Amino acid sequence: MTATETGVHGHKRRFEVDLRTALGSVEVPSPVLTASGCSANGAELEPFVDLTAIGAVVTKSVQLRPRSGRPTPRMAETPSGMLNSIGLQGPGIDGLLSDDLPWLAERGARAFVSIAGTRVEDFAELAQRLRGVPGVLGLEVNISCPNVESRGEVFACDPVAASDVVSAVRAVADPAQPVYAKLSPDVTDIVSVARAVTDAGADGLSMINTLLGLVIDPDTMRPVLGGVTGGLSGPAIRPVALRCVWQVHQALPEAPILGMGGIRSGLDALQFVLAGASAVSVGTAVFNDPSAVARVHDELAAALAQRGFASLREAVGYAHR
Amino acid sequence: MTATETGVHGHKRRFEVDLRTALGSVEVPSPVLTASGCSANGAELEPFVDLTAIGAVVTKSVQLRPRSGRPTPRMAETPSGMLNSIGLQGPGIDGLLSDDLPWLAERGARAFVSIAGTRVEDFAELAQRLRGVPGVLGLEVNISCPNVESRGEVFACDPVAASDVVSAVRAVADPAQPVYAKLSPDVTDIVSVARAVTDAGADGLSMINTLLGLVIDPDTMRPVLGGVTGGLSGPAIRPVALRCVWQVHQALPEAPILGMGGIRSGLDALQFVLAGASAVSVGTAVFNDPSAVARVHDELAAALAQRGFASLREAVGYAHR
Amino acid sequence: MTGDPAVMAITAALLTRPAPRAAHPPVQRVVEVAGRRPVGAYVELTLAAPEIAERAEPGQFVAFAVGGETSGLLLRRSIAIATAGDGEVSVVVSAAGPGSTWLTERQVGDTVDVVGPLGRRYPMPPRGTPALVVGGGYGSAALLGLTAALRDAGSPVLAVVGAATADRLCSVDELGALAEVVVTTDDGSAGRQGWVTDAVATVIGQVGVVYACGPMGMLRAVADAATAAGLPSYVAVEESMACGIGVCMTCVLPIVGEDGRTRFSRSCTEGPVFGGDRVRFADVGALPWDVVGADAMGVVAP
Amino acid sequence: MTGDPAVMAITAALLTRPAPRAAHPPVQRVVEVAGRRPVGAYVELTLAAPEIAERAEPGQFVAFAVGGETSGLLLRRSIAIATAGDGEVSVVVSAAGPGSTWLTERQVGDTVDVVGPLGRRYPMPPRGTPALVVGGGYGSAALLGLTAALRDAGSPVLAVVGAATADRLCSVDELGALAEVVVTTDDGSAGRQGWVTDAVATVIGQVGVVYACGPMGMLRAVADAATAAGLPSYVAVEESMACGIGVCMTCVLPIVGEDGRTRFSRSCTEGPVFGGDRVRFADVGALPWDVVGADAMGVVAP
Ligand SMILES: Cc1cc2nc3c(=O)[nH]c(=O)nc-3n(C[C@H](O)[C@H](O)[C@H](O)COP(=O)(O)OP(=O)(O)OC[C@H]3O[C@@H](n4cnc5c(N)ncnc54)[C@H](O)[C@@H]3O)c2cc1C
Ligand SMILES: Cc1cc2nc3c(=O)[nH]c(=O)nc-3n(C[C@H](O)[C@H](O)[C@H](O)COP(=O)(O)OP(=O)(O)OC[C@H]3O[C@@H](n4cnc5c(N)ncnc54)[C@H](O)[C@@H]3O)c2cc1C
Ligand SMILES: Cc1cc2nc3c(=O)[nH]c(=O)nc-3n(C[C@H](O)[C@H](O)[C@H](O)COP(=O)(O)O)c2cc1C
Ligand SMILES: Cc1cc2nc3c(=O)[nH]c(=O)nc-3n(C[C@H](O)[C@H](O)[C@H](O)COP(=O)(O)O)c2cc1C
Ligand code: FES
Ligand code: FES
Repeated sequence: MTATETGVHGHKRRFEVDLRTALGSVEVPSPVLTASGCSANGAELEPFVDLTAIGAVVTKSVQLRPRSGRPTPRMAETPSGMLNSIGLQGPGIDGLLSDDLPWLAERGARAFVSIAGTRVEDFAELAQRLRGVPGVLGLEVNISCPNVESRGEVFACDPVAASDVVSAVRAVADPAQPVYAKLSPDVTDIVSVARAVTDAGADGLSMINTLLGLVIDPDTMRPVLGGVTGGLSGPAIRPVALRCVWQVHQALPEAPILGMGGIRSGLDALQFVLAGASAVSVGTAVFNDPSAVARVHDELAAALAQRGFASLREAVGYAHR
Repeated sequence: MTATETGVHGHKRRFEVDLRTALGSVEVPSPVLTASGCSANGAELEPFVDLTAIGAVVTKSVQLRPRSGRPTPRMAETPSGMLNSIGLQGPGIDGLLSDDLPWLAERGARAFVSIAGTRVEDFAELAQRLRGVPGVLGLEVNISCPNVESRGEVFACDPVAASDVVSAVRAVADPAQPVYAKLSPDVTDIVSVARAVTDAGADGLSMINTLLGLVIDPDTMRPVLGGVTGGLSGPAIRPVALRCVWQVHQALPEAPILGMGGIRSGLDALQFVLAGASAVSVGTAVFNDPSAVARVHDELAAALAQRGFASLREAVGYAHR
Repeated sequence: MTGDPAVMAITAALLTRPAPRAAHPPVQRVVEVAGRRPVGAYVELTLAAPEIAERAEPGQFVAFAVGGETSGLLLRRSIAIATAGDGEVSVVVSAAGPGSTWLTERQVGDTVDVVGPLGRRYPMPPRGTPALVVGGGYGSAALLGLTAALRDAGSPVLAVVGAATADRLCSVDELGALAEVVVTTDDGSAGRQGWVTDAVATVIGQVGVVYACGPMGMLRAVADAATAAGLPSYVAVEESMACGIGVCMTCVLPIVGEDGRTRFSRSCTEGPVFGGDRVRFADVGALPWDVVGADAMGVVAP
Repeated sequence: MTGDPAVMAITAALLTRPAPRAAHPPVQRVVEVAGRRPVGAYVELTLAAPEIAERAEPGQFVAFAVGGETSGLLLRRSIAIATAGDGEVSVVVSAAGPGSTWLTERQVGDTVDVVGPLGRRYPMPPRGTPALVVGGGYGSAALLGLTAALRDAGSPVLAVVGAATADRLCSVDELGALAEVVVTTDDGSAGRQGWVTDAVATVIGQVGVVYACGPMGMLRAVADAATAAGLPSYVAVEESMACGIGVCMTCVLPIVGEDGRTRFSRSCTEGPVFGGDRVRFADVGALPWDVVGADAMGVVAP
């Protein structure tokens, strides 16, 4: 029962909206998180955002070994968006465990650790290594990676490969750590992938990852990115992301969704919540506004209050009713 | 052999670039066309564009019967793009044959007629009706329509359904009229669809149609569009469109491509040409600039000249070399 | 027009004819802002746009590109023409969202990219017919050209101008120079307290034709009052438009045609002026079964 | 730093230390343009930004949001700080593409959203060390703060300032007040005809440290010349940046670290100032096998 139905819709409320939400079974004080790869491992945001007040820092996808990432150029600006091809540069799980996660834990910031790999066992090993690590609230499984055992087809594009990864991770991961599968929009039927990974034990769904795109440099007359294609993100893709969240919430209303894709303001976040997301990640918008994650939290709180919601939970999926 | 290789790259050339291209086997004086549904059936552009100078008017997808289209609201503006859900409003094939096509033919404008249906036979009947019609240069088969015989799955999302439509159309269409299949980007593997339809006899590929998207109105807290989801178009989707053209040209270098998706300037069109398109359609940009189709032609000509190309043909697919 | 007697009967029941096509095609120009003036809650912009000014007819509109060179707003904003003459066109803009707010921030000397004049004009009544013009909010501005034309054609004009509050009234003085004006505000902050429709009811008996511009709810009430009084009415609608030039089909309304059949008609090129008795206001946003082509959408007659 | 003797040997071969972290974290502010002045082909903007001015150190930069409220340009534009003091920060902007063009169009009184100061500063040499500063194009502006600091620290400063043409020179007079300046232009339209590197070769024997800011090709030539002369050099690079604050990893260059190993280091937070002998210029845009983590990308040692 929402406050709307009790008649306060459209009136400013004096009391605070309850913004608490949960990622799987773990409660967090804010539904607004960073997005993997868009806030590094958190430290750089400290001048701009109170890291303990946001839902969690979703860390850059980590693999087993340190990775250099791809050669530059790694990005191209596009209308209301950008293309990136970083190639998952990072310190590897050892570096994350020894440096980044302790740094976050010391400050009391929650980490939602994104893991990536090119074979099922990689993901499982990463989940194993992250068991019981202080401050690690849960895992986001980035299955938008090429599967070396299947001619490089991306795990997230095949319901079977995607669910293989998720069940392997869920089997070894810390039972206290919820496992979210991060879905790619570049599929004919995202609902079938969502269904497969929830059947495989995913505690929630992160959606969406970037869309595959390309930009050609009119001067060099070659693709701008070293990696030829790259991932499209930012407000440009927001309607696609919202459609994915809508479709999946419609089909699987019980599956918690961490929504993302072009969120820049509280009203953008509200759209994701109304479509069915119980939490959201702010990614590319951080590049435009380093304090975006905190600002979106505040704006979302105000937007919910204005609409007469007493809590975030009441608003989740409201547009379907 | 390009002019670049002969050393004039980067220098302004005094002579004109040869912009002629072909749609299938039919030669046209310009590679810049309208996009289906974005210039109605041409007449409204007359104050702004010389319809005989552009490649062709790609008409609004026509079905057998007149259609009212969907209830309003039918559009939502999005960052650097828009969502539409028109529902193929139109006069039906009788109206097109009696009014619109004769109007275009009288003026000497070329029509590339987009046809749509909900069963294979509809498409075939439309192709049959368009045989030998004066001014009809060819057919674009809009397979981004729900297939009533397959629980509403969109033809373009299934290689088999897509090729069924194309082979039925090719079988009955006027042999002098090239048949282009218009592909949807909302698939896991666009190359497999492209391959299926070319195997089925498509003389070329139009790509891309809109991406499925959704916008929620923060005031009503419901989807903006009457049809809930809609098609995302405009510069926002350009990187996705370019990636599709790139992938398909890479896999099927002999298949002529009519490229589209967010083209707004001559340099945008150039990117599509370099990626492999031998002609382009300008869609949503017309809403921003009614003379966009003619302007893009001029800008593309200048851009090719600046880069030392003597003809459009030399530039097609150049970024792959 | 068909000779079918059933259709003739329906047509005969309507008091209006569809607005005629504009005499001149639109042009697209980059023009300079020659004047800028806040009017209450709105901003009036005057554009140095001779080619648009000389073509414009009362009831037509222009469409502005918004946001400048790097804009992420792709669609033009449609704005009714208030006055046109002496090489200039004026418009009155309300800062509603990002696009119209950007417009209201333009300064004298800035340039804007504008297409116009667009759409169809208000049809004129027989010479000398007493006329009522009804404006809501910034909609009153769009009646200026019409009121002047009516006066020139010998029609005495009564104007009812309303808004929610005094600062959202518009063009009252300019209309006052051409017509007898009644002002209403919802909150009584200017003129009579109440809705324009209340004022309309008291004066409608004195006129032979009614014109309106303003929010859809007001247009509907005015059109209904006119039709009930047996008077023809013409309303300029405001429907969300992607292109403004007739190519996209986003701006349709269910409109009864000359043949008596309802079609989804484009408010940009077949409107924005429609016969008040031809707009099926109750069906806006719906798909009634008797709209031409509804059957192909799977809607069946009840 | 590791004690591995092999690594020590490599490190010892380098003449520079990595630039230290900035003393103060950046802030994000909406600030007013307090001054605007065309300088040749560029525009100098002065911002009323006390919190940035008081934190800024020579070599740092700021990042501007561009295009205004409705902008389709999402990414900030990084611009080097020219001068900082008295509550103001100045920058020199070249209108290259849509974002920088928008910046050059800002007028006094307009507001801009800016984040800074960002990145690391030019390290100072031992007190009194004679220094050479080399600027190319608008890059010369970024040397103003450094040159003043060197002077304050007792270093005599020689400046070589070059550009393609006279109108693309920058900050010549300001540098002239602090240092002995040699000007070069490619076309001879001002100063000596030729490249800055020609002028550098003639004076490098007189200094103990070299600093540079300008296009990558020039930085490489200057760094190579310094290293060949056995001098430490520090260059401020300009690499395409999506965030400017260290969170996106788009701006990396192959940089030799203190441990002698090459990493893809972020030019926004680990730069933009790098030791000239630490930047592997020849490998920019490539993925050499010996970059840390290249093995995991499938690159194998030859
Ligand atoms: C024929 C016509 C004449 C008009 N005349 C005037 C006028 O004289 N003065 C004035 O201030 N406004 C007028 N409007 C309304 C004006 O076009 C909208 O207020 C404006 O487009 C809102 O844009 P926005 O960016 O501020 O708002 P947003 O809400 O951001 O707009 C988003 C999208 O919705 C459309 N939209 C939003 N509100 C409206 C609306 N009320 N009507 C139509 N489309 C809308 C916009 O065009 C845009 O495409 C007129 C509209 C039409 C169709
Ligand atoms: C640390 C640093 C300091 C700089 N200092 C200055 C300065 O003092 N004055 C000045 O005029 N310019 C400076 N630049 C370059 C300036 O950031 C770019 O010229 C500007 O971003 C170009 O943007 P645009 O929109 O005009 O061009 P576009 O070509 O449209 O830019 C598209 C994208 O590419 C990036 N980009 C394009 N050119 C460059 C470039 N040369 N360097 C880095 N990124 C680029 C843009 O940031 C943007 O994300 C600096 C860049 C960096 C990294
Ligand atoms: C520069 C960049 C790097 C990214 N890196 C990762 C990553 O390492 N792992 C991942 O799951 N997603 C990654 N993403 C995707 C984002 O987490 C997010 O899903 C996507 O960008 C859409 O959200 P946005 O539009 O808010 O950015 C990256 C995105 C960007 C722009
Ligand atoms: C309002 C609107 C209507 C459209 N109608 C059709 C249509 O009837 N048939 C079709 O094949 N594509 C249709 N499209 C898709 C365009 O033809 C084009 O494929 C797509 O918009 C991408 O190009 P753009 O970004 O240049 O608009 C429509 C697009 C828009 C915006
Ligand atoms: S607004 Fe495009 S047809 Fe009317
Ligand atoms: S620009 Fe984002 S990390 Fe350097």
